[in-house]
Amino acid sequence: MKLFAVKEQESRAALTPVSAKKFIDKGIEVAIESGLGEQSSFPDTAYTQVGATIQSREEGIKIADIVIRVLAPSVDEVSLMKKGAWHVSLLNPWANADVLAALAQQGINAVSLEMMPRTTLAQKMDVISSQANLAGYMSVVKATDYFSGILPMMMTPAGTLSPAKVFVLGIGVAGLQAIATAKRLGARVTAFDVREEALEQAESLGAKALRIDLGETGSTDQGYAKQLTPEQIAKQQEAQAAVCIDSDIVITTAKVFGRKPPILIKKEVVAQMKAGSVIADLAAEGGGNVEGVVADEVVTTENGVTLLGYHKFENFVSRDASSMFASNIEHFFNHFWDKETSTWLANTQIQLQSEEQDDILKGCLITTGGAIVHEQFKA
Amino acid sequence: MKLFAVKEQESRAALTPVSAKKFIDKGIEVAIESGLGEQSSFPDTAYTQVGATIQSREEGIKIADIVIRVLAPSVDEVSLMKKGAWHVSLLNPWANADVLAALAQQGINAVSLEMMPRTTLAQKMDVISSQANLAGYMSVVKATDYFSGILPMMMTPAGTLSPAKVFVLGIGVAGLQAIATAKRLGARVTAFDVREEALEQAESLGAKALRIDLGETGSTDQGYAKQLTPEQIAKQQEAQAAVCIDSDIVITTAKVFGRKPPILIKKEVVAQMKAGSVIADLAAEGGGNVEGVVADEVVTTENGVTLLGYHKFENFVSRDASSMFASNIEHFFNHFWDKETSTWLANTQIQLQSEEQDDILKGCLITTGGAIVHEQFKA
Amino acid sequence: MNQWIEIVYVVASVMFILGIKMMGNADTARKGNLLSAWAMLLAVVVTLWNQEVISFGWIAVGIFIGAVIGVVAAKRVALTEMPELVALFNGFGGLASLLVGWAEVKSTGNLTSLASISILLTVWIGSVTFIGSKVAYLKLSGKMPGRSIAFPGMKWLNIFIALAIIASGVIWMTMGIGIAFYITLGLALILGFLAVIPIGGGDMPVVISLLNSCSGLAACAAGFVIVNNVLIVAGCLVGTSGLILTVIMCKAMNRTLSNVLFGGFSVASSKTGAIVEGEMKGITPEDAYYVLEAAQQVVVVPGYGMAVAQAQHAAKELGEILEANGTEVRYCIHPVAGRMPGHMNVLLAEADVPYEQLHEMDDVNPTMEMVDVAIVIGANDVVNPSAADDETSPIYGMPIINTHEAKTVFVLKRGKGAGFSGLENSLFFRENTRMIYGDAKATLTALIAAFKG
Amino acid sequence: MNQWIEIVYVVASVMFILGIKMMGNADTARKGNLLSAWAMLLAVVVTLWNQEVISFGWIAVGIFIGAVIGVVAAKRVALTEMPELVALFNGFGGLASLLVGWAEVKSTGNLTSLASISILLTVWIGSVTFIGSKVAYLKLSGKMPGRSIAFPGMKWLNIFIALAIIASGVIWMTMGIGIAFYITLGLALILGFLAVIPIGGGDMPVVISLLNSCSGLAACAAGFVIVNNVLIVAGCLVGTSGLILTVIMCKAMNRTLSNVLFGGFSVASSKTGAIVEGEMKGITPEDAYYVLEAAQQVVVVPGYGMAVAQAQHAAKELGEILEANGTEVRYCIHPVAGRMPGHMNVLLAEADVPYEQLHEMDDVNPTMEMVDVAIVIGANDVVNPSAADDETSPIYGMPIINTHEAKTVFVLKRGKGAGFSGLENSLFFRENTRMIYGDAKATLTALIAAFKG
Amino acid sequence: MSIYLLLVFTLAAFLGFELIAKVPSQLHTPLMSGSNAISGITLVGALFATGSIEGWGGSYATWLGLAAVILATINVVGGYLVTDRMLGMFKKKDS
Amino acid sequence: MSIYLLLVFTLAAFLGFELIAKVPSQLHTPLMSGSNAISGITLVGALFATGSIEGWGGSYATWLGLAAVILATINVVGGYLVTDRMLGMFKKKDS
Ligand SMILES: NC(=O)c1ccc[n+]([C@@H]2O[C@H](COP(=O)([O-])OP(=O)(O)OC[C@H]3O[C@@H](n4cnc5c(N)ncnc54)[C@H](OP(=O)(O)O)[C@@H]3O)[C@@H](O)[C@H]2O)c1
Ligand SMILES: NC(=O)c1ccc[n+]([C@@H]2O[C@H](COP(=O)([O-])OP(=O)(O)OC[C@H]3O[C@@H](n4cnc5c(N)ncnc54)[C@H](OP(=O)(O)O)[C@@H]3O)[C@@H](O)[C@H]2O)c1
Ligand SMILES: NC(=O)c1ccc[n+]([C@@H]2O[C@H](COP(=O)([O-])OP(=O)(O)OC[C@H]3O[C@@H](n4cnc5c(N)ncnc54)[C@H](O)[C@@H]3O)[C@@H](O)[C@H]2O)c1
Ligand SMILES: NC(=O)c1ccc[n+]([C@@H]2O[C@H](COP(=O)([O-])OP(=O)(O)OC[C@H]3O[C@@H](n4cnc5c(N)ncnc54)[C@H](O)[C@@H]3O)[C@@H](O)[C@H]2O)c1
Repeated sequence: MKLFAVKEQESRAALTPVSAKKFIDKGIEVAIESGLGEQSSFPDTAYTQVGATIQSREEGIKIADIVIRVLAPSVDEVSLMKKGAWHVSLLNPWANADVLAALAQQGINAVSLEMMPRTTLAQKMDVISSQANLAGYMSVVKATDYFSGILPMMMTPAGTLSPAKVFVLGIGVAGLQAIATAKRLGARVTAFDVREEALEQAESLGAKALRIDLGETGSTDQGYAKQLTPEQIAKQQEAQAAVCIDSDIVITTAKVFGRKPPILIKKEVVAQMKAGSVIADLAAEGGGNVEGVVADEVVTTENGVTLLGYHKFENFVSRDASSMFASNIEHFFNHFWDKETSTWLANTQIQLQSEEQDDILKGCLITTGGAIVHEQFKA
Repeated sequence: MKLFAVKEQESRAALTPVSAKKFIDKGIEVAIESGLGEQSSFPDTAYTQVGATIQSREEGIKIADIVIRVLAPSVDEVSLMKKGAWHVSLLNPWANADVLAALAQQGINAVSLEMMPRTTLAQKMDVISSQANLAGYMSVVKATDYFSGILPMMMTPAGTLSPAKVFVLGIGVAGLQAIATAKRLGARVTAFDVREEALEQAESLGAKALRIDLGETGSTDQGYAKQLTPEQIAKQQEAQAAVCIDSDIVITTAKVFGRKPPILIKKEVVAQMKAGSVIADLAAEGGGNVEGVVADEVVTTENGVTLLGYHKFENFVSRDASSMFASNIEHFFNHFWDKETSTWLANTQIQLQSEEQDDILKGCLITTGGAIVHEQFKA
Repeated sequence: MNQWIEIVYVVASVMFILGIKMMGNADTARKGNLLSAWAMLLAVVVTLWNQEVISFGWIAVGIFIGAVIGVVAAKRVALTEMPELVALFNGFGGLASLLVGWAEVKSTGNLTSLASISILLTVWIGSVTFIGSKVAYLKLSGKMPGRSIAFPGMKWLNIFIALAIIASGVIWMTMGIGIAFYITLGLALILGFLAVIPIGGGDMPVVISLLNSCSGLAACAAGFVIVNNVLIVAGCLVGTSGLILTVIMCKAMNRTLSNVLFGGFSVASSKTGAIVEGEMKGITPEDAYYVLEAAQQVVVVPGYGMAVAQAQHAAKELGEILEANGTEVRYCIHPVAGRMPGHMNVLLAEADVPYEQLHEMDDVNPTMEMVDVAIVIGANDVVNPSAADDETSPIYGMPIINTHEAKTVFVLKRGKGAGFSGLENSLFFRENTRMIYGDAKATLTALIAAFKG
Repeated sequence: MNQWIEIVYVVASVMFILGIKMMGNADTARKGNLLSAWAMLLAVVVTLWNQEVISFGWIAVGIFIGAVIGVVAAKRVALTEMPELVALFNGFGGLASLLVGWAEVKSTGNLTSLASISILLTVWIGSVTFIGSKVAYLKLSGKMPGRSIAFPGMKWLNIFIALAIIASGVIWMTMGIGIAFYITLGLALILGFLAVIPIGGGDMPVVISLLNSCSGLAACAAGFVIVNNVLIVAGCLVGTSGLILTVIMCKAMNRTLSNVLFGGFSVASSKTGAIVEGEMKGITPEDAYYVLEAAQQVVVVPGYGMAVAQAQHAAKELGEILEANGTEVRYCIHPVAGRMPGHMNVLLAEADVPYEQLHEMDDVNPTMEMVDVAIVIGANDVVNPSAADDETSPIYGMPIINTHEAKTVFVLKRGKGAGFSGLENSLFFRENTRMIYGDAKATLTALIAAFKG
Repeated sequence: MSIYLLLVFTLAAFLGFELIAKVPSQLHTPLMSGSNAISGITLVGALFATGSIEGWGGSYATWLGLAAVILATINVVGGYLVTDRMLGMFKKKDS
Repeated sequence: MSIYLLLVFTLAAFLGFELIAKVPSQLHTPLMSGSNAISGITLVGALFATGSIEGWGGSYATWLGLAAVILATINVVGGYLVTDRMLGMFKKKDS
């Protein structure tokens, strides 16, 4: 069995020397595109040392039984693949209908990692979680860097600096890690989420939870948040605005699965914030939770507020982000690995009736046998 | 009495609205150069609101009894000043002989803030300490930002990330704050200093102290470190090299008062460090503790180590740095302020015999009565 | 003259009191033992001055023989055999009391009813102590099988014998029929035997402690027989403090006294091995303290509940106290514990738990059977054995921390709340699991308080 | 018949024991008091069955009068006057014992020597208790000046009277001269008066507690007089537990018993006011506990020593315990404490001390006189009063935290080490300062242990 | 006989010492007051003194006894009531 | 008389309960062993039984007493020695 890891246009890699070795130890032939780990502190030599070979992208894709990478492939790349081969990566399936079609057409078994079910068992394969975690950490580091003051309290001979106030909006995995990191640095953290249990989770990290009575809300059975009604949003924004204006650093993380993220902070609110304060928007990619944020850019408003719209905060810690991503993929692979026979059972799994299929595979398999099979994306 | 604050070519200001108000409340006329606090999140309006006026630089310097600023003035600016006026700022007296001469010639009472004695009593006027403190904090934030991994330990479904290893060289004020900040972020911190008591201080913040037997060392009676012998340096560097190579982030802070900072980390050592690791050199301005560091630049070595040579890390937290700087100057002023008569006694103080003079003034007054009076800089 | 003897007895009693008190503290224990030895010497010597004691020949012989045997046995015994030696000595003490009572019967013609009752108690308690200790000795030294020996109907037989003992005692007392005395004595011996054989070897230390308490009571009863204060005081002190000690020892084994004493019967009657599903058994922090105090190896498993309770500082403190007590403490962190990756790390780092004490699941699991106590602080899913043994469970296949393999598991949670995945947790129903209900922080604080008490 | 009375006495004694034990715990105190009241009723009622008690008329009258007065006084008294009422009651108890002893002298012709000694003890202790309590009552209620009243030579006078008391007692006992009995009684009353008047009003609670212990002993002595167990047991229990309580109360005031009792004399003889330089006075964590336990307001002042000892977690925990005990705790941080700006903030944040509890020097200093205890944890220069009052000091003019103005200061440090600036610290020599030597973390842990004990 | 009294005294003394360990400071006054009431046990002695002579007539000893009964009763009744009041307030304050 | 014995017994029982509070688990065995030695106080009783008849001759009771003396002495002497040995080791282990 042959595995090929494609070099990405961004700083993360889907395979690290450590995970490569684990595949190789199972008897898999591993090949990588040259420069795969360059930006995440893993030189090619580190891979070859553990027994991986270097191949051109084209060649690698052609002969591989499993292609792994971080982002979705191009349609051209899909067309190079063997029929019946596996493709494991993030696919952004809501935006990449053409790629899904190509994958189906080519007869590829394509796994979309963002569709990984949010169950306890699947957690070790869940890249959305593992990357959001790092993004949450890094959002605070970046905001701290841009902030014109310090986070911790200091009672010094030259006067007392009060702790910075940090406001975290959206307490998913990223929000939690943002809370933890800001707390560590000594900030006073307030957090908000529409889900009641998320507020408790914020408190479990020592943050103050902002409780706004919004009436009925909820999350999908996958653990992702539902979209709110307009009235709810208005009510929520009013309460948030007050906290925002009082804060030095604001972190927003509210993505809604497969849709445009809600606007949580309006221009007017940003305009009332103090000079030198910072907003990091982790949803900037999809349009942002903050009005005025520009994806992948750092903008400073007239009143001196810095808006961080980085696409993927996790890319700033590329080494660890890659390690986690690669480890998630490896766990996914292991899930179907039969130790006794040293065979990969995923191929047999997909032959099964839907009811008998593994829940995890059912959740994230998009195309197989020449068709799009995932409920959500079936045409 | 008139006080004028000059806008600097850097992001800090020597006067903040808060400190301006305190001067004004004492009956001092305060004027500022327009844009004084622009880069440290204090707009001009904030100053005028508390009663300060805006004046051009030239005009302001001409009429002021006290000129305050962050850095040394130019010779031209000195020539504008009133005879007998005070000039309070950092002067970098070792490098600015011409400015000292000009100050003396013009008959200015020039105070060099870097010469503030390191006594308990003078601590609230000590800008070197207050700024080093912020620099130490910021050096860790910057290094964390550039580091390709995360600092804290995380045991996650996708594997365990061990805590990053941080090595702090030179445990002065900046080094201590760097230790504290890195510890807060969850790193494992090792620290080294030639002074034994500094090692105990590092331990008091939870760091591991690297103890190398160097024989006789010491510090001047002012609390600054003495220069080491060549053998001592060799021995020390050997032991440090091992720790450096093992570290993810290295912070060096060893300045020696008035001299070129010692080289603590050689090129060969940097070359052996891991890709993705970061060195922040707080002594870069004077030449650096690390070979290869470029003042005010970020360079990445061939083996992927990032060297941060920022001139002044504290400038990244300009708001708080300015607040502290201004507060230090204000405390200096208050030290000579007689509440009952509402007069400033510094002018009477300088008339006194050396023995009777205030220790603090004696320590930091460089020129007065048309001559350079400070022992260290007398021609 | 006799007045002074009595005063010396009072002094000896005080010394015994102080001696026992001192023996409860590690720093003074040895001195306390010495003090009580001096008290004994004093009591014995002064007794020889008593006018009733008129001949010293046999006494000298007896003391000589006893002392030689005692010294030799005590000096020779190997470290590992000390417990059985103590059992043996204890049996001798019980037998001696029995004999004193018996001798009183023989030497005194007309017994008051108080004396008669006292004699009966002395004989009964003495017999049980003697035989019980003897059996304990045999079991411990391996001369008799250590396992529980029992047969159906044993319980009823015991009850019958107990009634018979009382009956024959009453007959002897009221009607003065001599043979009844020997019958009651014999039956008491048999009862002592039957009471101890069903108890397993592992529980013997507790049994010895209880028998020790009994031998104290026997001495006390003998004191009533010969109307002697020092016997009453010293015997009674040993009787009650021994009882307390027995209870404490039971607690340290996470057992109750009745469980130890009568557990053997039930095992004998219902042989249906492995426990599958039971009930959740609660325990108080105070009782849990005794178990922890005696533990050599402890593993702490934190979970989301620790975070909710913000109990990390308390957890760290308990860990420190245990370490100071000589226990090895490890924190075992499950990768999905909490609600975000690294949740537990953040908290434990905040509480300053040393990096070296944090362990991954895979390091700890293989050693779990050696662990005396696993303390599960607000974790649930990550210690759910269904993940390992119940194929129908939605988390089947997830590696868990095998706390259920530890000798004892303490689970700290507020109530019967489920974990994130909403599953019932079979760990909570296991035989070796004890629930400590309440907010984790409050519970830990109570445990710490128990240690510092 | 009498046998059963004695048994009831034993039961009553047991109830007293349990009652006192329960009164030592806040949860059971009220029940304990009730239990002991029942015991008293039992003892009194059963006494009336005694064959020696043959006439009930006067008894009924006496009990009626006493009960009415007692009920009315207890119901009417204002909250603030309770302590003096207790003193008054206590005096009555002492007087009653005295009278019992006296009555025995009158009613019994031939006294055994034990009885005589017991009577003398009853009379002596009873007199001192009575008069002492009376004086305490008068002082507390303001009917007599609360301050210490003393005159030179008082000590010698007291010693002389004490000897005279013993002498006259011995004369009465050995020669049976009736007048000597009244002399010894009268002298005892005088001595009681002289012993209590030099004690200041603030120390009265301790004195009352001690006198309470005495009245117990008086009752106990009366028990020896009339050979009655329940008097001996109950009286002795009150005597000893009251003594312990007195010692505890002294500790809570950071005083010793002899200091309270005899302090008055020395003040009278040496009137050289304000203490300038004294000695550094150590205190154990256990004794410090009693003071902290009774404190309403505590300020914690951390310094570099806390950092060195890494005692921040322990400091936080002590704070929490104090708060749980109803004490208000504030942390006061001096701007230059530690070795870097914000050193204390880093540590206290690590230990999770809430932001709201951190105070700046300027906020705390004005309220310092209201503070019961200032705990200085490894700080030195920042609490050195020389900065405020010694112009020659190199740190003269630096604002400090005015811990020396607090009622009591505890300084936690390892030894006599100086601070950063190398200066001697006059705080350590002040009258209201106590040093708790040892590593700050160990000391704090010991304090915490004392609380949890 | 007297030896028994001594022994009883000794044991009771030890018990007294052991019983009171660490009493919270709020309980100091109630405990003192409560044990003060117990010390009124001398009432039992007073009963003997008063009741040992028949009828209403009374000797010197009876009068002493009567005074003792009155005083001891005040101590007992008042003592228990005051203690109970104190402890009652204490409860309220806490909850 | 018997009442006194009862009272003494009761007080001693309470004392016994109060004395042993929280004993560290390492001390369980020594404490048990040490108090076992104390229970050999029955030796005093045995002395009475053995020594109450003059000379070397002996009644039934004397023989019983003699046996009791031997056994109780073993218990006392052996008990104290073993306890001391245990506590001695304990010390060493600790330091
Ligand atoms: N790590 C992650 O990234 C992540 C993210 C999302 C979800 N998850 C999931 O979360 C679960 C983690 O497992 P876990 O064992 O840590 O937690 P858990 O299974 O959720 O169990 C937490 C337990 O703590 C108890 N508890 C709550 N508050 C408490 C308090 N104040 N004091 C004492 N006990 C308290 C609860 O029982 P009572 O209510 O009876 O007290 C509950 O049974 C896994 O299923 C995992 O998949 C993990
Ligand atoms: N904050 C800053 O930025 C900064 C920077 C440099 C210097 N300073 C100077 O440092 C001083 C700070 O004052 P401070 O009151 O915090 O500290 P300090 O005056 O230096 O006193 C510290 C005290 O802690 C005690 N100590 C040390 N280790 C201990 C331990 N393990 N357990 C208990 N006690 C211990 C020492 O006494 P023993 O040895 O007897 O135990 C010593 O007296 C000021 O003079 C200030 O000017 C401050
Ligand atoms: N079962 C598992 O093992 C597992 C693994 C990972 C995550 N999860 C759970 O899944 C959930 C979602 O995590 P995520 O990080 O992917 O979330 P996400 O990225 O989908 O959303 C981030 C957060 O934003 C919140 N949000 C959405 N709209 C908002 C609005 N208008 N205002 C404020 N907040 C808003 C959401 O409630 C969510 O908490 C969490 O509860 C997490 O604990 C479970
Ligand atoms: N009295 C006061 O209140 C006060 C105020 C501020 C600072 N201080 C003290 O002054 C001292 C110096 O502080 P600073 O921050 O200005 O120091 P600095 O900037 O002069 O030097 C930084 C540190 O580098 C160390 N160093 C020098 N050469 C070195 C070498 N070759 N290798 C390793 N380390 C080397 C020095 O010992 C010093 O600790 C500290 O002890 C500080 O606590 C005292």
